[in-house]
Amino acid sequence: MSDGTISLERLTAWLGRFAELVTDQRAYLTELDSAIGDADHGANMARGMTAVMEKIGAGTPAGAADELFKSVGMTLVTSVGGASGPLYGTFFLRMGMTAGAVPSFDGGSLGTALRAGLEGVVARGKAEAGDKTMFDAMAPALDAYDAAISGGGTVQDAAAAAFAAAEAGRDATAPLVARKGRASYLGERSAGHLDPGATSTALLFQALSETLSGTTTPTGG
Amino acid sequence: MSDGTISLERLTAWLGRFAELVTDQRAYLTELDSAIGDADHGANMARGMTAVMEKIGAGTPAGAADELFKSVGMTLVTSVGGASGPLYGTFFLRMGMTAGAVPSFDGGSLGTALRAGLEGVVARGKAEAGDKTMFDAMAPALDAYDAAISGGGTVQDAAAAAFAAAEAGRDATAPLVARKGRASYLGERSAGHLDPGATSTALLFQALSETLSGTTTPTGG
Amino acid sequence: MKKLINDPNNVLADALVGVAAAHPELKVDAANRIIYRATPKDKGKVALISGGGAGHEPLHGGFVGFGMLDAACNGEVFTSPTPDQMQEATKVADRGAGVLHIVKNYTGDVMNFEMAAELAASESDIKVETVVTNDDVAVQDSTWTAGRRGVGVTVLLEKIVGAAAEEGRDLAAVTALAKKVNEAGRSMGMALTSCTVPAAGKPTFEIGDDEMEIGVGIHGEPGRHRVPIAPASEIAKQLVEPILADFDAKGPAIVMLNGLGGSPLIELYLMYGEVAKLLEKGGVKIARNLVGNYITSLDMAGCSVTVLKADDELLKLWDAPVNTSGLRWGI
Amino acid sequence: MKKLINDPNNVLADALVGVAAAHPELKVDAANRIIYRATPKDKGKVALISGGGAGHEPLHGGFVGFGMLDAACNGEVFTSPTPDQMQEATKVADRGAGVLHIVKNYTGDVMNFEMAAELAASESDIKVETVVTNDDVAVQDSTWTAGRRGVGVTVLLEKIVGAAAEEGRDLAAVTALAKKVNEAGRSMGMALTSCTVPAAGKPTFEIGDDEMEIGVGIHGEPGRHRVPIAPASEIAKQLVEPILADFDAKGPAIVMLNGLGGSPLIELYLMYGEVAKLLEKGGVKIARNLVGNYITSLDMAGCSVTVLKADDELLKLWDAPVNTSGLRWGI
Ligand SMILES: Nc1ncnc2c1ncn2[C@@H]1O[C@H](COP(=O)(O)OP(=O)(O)O)[C@@H](O)[C@H]1O
Ligand SMILES: Nc1ncnc2c1ncn2[C@@H]1O[C@H](COP(=O)(O)OP(=O)(O)O)[C@@H](O)[C@H]1O
Ligand SMILES: [Mg+2]
Ligand SMILES: [Mg+2]
Ligand SMILES: [Mg+2]
Ligand SMILES: [Mg+2]
Repeated sequence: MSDGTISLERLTAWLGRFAELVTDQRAYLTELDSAIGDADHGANMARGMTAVMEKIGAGTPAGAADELFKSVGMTLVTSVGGASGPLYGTFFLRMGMTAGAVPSFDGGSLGTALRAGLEGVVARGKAEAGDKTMFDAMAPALDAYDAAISGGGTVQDAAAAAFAAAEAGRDATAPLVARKGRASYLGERSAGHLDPGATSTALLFQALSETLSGTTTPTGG
Repeated sequence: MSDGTISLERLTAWLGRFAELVTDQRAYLTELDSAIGDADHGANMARGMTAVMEKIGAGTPAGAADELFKSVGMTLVTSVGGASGPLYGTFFLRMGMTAGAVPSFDGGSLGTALRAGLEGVVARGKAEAGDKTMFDAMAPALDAYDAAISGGGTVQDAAAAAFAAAEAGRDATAPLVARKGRASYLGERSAGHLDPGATSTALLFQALSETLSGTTTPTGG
Repeated sequence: MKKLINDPNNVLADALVGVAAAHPELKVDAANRIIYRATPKDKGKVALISGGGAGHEPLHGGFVGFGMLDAACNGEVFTSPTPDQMQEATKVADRGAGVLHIVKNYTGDVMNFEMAAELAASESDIKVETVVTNDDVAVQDSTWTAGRRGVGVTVLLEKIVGAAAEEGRDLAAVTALAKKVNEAGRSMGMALTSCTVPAAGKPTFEIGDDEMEIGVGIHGEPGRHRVPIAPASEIAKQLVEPILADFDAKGPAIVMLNGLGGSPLIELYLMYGEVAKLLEKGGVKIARNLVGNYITSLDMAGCSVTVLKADDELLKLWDAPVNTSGLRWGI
Repeated sequence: MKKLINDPNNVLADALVGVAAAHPELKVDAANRIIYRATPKDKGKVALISGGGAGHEPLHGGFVGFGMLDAACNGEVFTSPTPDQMQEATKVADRGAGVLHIVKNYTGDVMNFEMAAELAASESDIKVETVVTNDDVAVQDSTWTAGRRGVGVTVLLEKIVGAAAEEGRDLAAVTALAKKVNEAGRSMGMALTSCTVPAAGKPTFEIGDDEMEIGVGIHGEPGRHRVPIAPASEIAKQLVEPILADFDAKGPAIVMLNGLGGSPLIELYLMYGEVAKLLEKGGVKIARNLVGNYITSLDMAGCSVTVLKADDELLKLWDAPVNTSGLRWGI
């Protein structure tokens, strides 16, 4: 079985790739938010992740995972605002709180941290499955991740599965009538549109999968 | 030669026809005023002449020309506003003041009254030839009218000549750079557009010609 | 997109430069995007802060001053400000008697203000209370939504509760009054056009020349339904009826006919005439009124109606002196 | 055309119904389309009246009240009122010390006010003086034009001269002051969009998404030239430079950044920041300022800048109490 160590550099690369993706798709995310929200999700995510990369790029790199993710979370909380700021912010803050002062993750500890992040999102936003929020991409992604790991899969398999599940969850938000966030004001009119936050969450797992699949995982006896 | 008596009824018919014409061409007059003014000349003229026809239609008809035209002028002054209100209002007021308490006009006295009206417009607005105003249709119209009368023409001939000259004068305003009224604010940009007031003045003489040509003029030895 | 701006992503920061230049009576903390009184209120009085995304001007910065807010936090256009800004504003505003956070009911605003209150509790000993406004009858208040939006009543609440704070009432009393005002108010809005978020660069929604949106909020989101454009008298019906259907509005009230930013004052007065007629018919006795742009949605053409049932206490507080750039009288 | 109106030909009358409903402190004479103070000023004081076409709100009706106008005459949209209205307003306003007519320099306004003054002279013994404002530097003041348009300075003049009248200065002194104010003021405006005259039903001029008009007035007339749309900092240059080139503006001044009706307040503050920077660079010491919609052009998006050189006398009169729906302080 692979040891699948995920170094801080690799985790930083994940964040960097997520920053790239939300910046590239900024207009698309705002487009989605125009249909059922207030046309700022793209700007919010791009502003937030740009601030994050500036923050963790500056000064001495974080010595441990808890430090890294707490500063990511705090930066999002203080630079984004809106609904996505506290939610993504809390996601990374909780990841950091759970991670402990470790120099790296393995498949299991990454899963534990991600799960804590999801719980933070739920604690903050009270979203349930089918409310048409980022939860609907995030929860299935983590279930798929855990299943892959406990099935003996590599972190690459797990991340790929999470990404696939996140995209499926994102697509499944289209027919839903929103029950949380701005989109809920539209009632029936919110159906027929992808949820912007679920879409940015799919990008988060796309970034994870792409970054980890770049890892070479030595196999040993 | 024809006696060419122009009764009060006929004069009232002239005003009625003018009211019809400005109402029919209201949108066109406003269109012209949009290009070099403030998009209200059609509304102003239609409002004013509608008020005029209500006024002279109501109560006992005027017993003499002075009474008729003074009330037309006053009604325009008090119902139109803008530049065209005082100008057309003064035009008819002066016609009334000059007319005297006569029961009808002939070609000569009508010409005298119209000339007094033009002088009123000049006294009020200080327009000169080529300023790109209603003056540029009115002045040539009256010159043509007087020439026809002094050449022994009928009032019908004179009115037809006035109408033709008014239209020529109106068309000649197109290339002019305005020196009076709102259009003057545009400087060179005012060139290439017909003047709205010159256009409504051409309608005034169209109405006169059409109404008078309706008269049967008995010829006698 | 046609706007009087520089970089579309820098609109708030650039606008705050103008606010600072225009209002010596206000202080602008550019780093924290906070507007606060140059001369704070007396020690021992409760402070009021509010905040929200930009694009609703004069709300909230235009209501900072004697008799209304002590500080306002500004987020990016239509984006709630962040907890650190709110915490900073709380510290700046506090005069030792605690701070009321006035929050419009939007998920983002509520979550960020929650985090700010948590920060205040953990990092300082400033007493913080919160009132969440939710007066928009266009939204069904059910577990199926994020609840009603906070709109017009927020303006009236900031004025009335601000007056109570100047009187020296304590935090509990000020908070209770704020909740009472919120419960006594209802609003309904409509739009003739979309607005254009600068960073988005185009109208948030497409709408035909012969259509209008009924039941819009203040963030350019589409309303509850789209209908053919109608005369002002009919539009007034579509705004007033849902309000009167939602609560018993009979009796004295403060009524606001609010413009959403792109509708000229002559139209707002015309609408007020129609709305006042219908409200009086419905038994509302209009004791005070406001007509103008008070809580806007960038350049959106349209308007909203707010009806606040007002007893003598509220009217007395309404009439009390206020000195802000957005509302000023008695001073 | 998307407007909050009923019959497009009845906008003024319908709007006056709303004004009457909203402002118990004002009287509205619907027949004569006059707005005047419910409580007239003291006998023996000079009265100020103004008037003009509708579509410039709050000008002029919004400036009727203590410290500013005594009465305002309303014409149809963009159409000067008529002499009989002005004569009626003159009678209503006169308190025995004479009446100053404040007239914006447009051919129609000037001619109608002239006829009104003639009426007053012939039909009454009310002393009438007239000041004609002409502050728009976009128009060359030459025998080749009807002269400069009266725009922003009209607002500042009504405030300052209104204060002098409340002080009890006589008609000659009030008139002289009015002329002094007009001569000390300059304005320049620009438009991002046309406006739509209700009775016309469509925009007065067509303009591309990437174009703007520089040197517009307040009647939707095209400006002096059309240029590519530019950032606020560049627009500010195009407004400020012609003003500074037209007169020596160095020294203390009152500056107004005025919205034309369709531009939201956040953009006006942003523009004010840019304009203030350039003016200060040009030696103007901004002693007082106004930012907002004060003299508008229906729903036109755009703004204008007015610079009024102000000595201590003008500043003192500017700061004097004023109590109107459009401007209120010190009261
Ligand atoms: N209560 C909630 N729980 C989880 N996610 C939420 C909640 N409310 C909103 N969201 C997510 O936030 C997204 C909107 O984010 P954004 O547009 O940046 O903030 P705002 O709605 O304040 O403008 C939505 O698409 C949704 O996925
Ligand atoms: N000084 C003047 N002398 C004669 N005619 C004038 C003068 N100024 C303007 N006009 C006429 O008035 C017309 C505009 O009338 P109208 O649009 O009704 O009034 P306003 O210009 O006040 O909107 C112009 O087309 C022009 O013919
Ligand atoms: Mg959003
Ligand atoms: Mg005109
Ligand atoms: Mg938002
Ligand atoms: Mg006009």
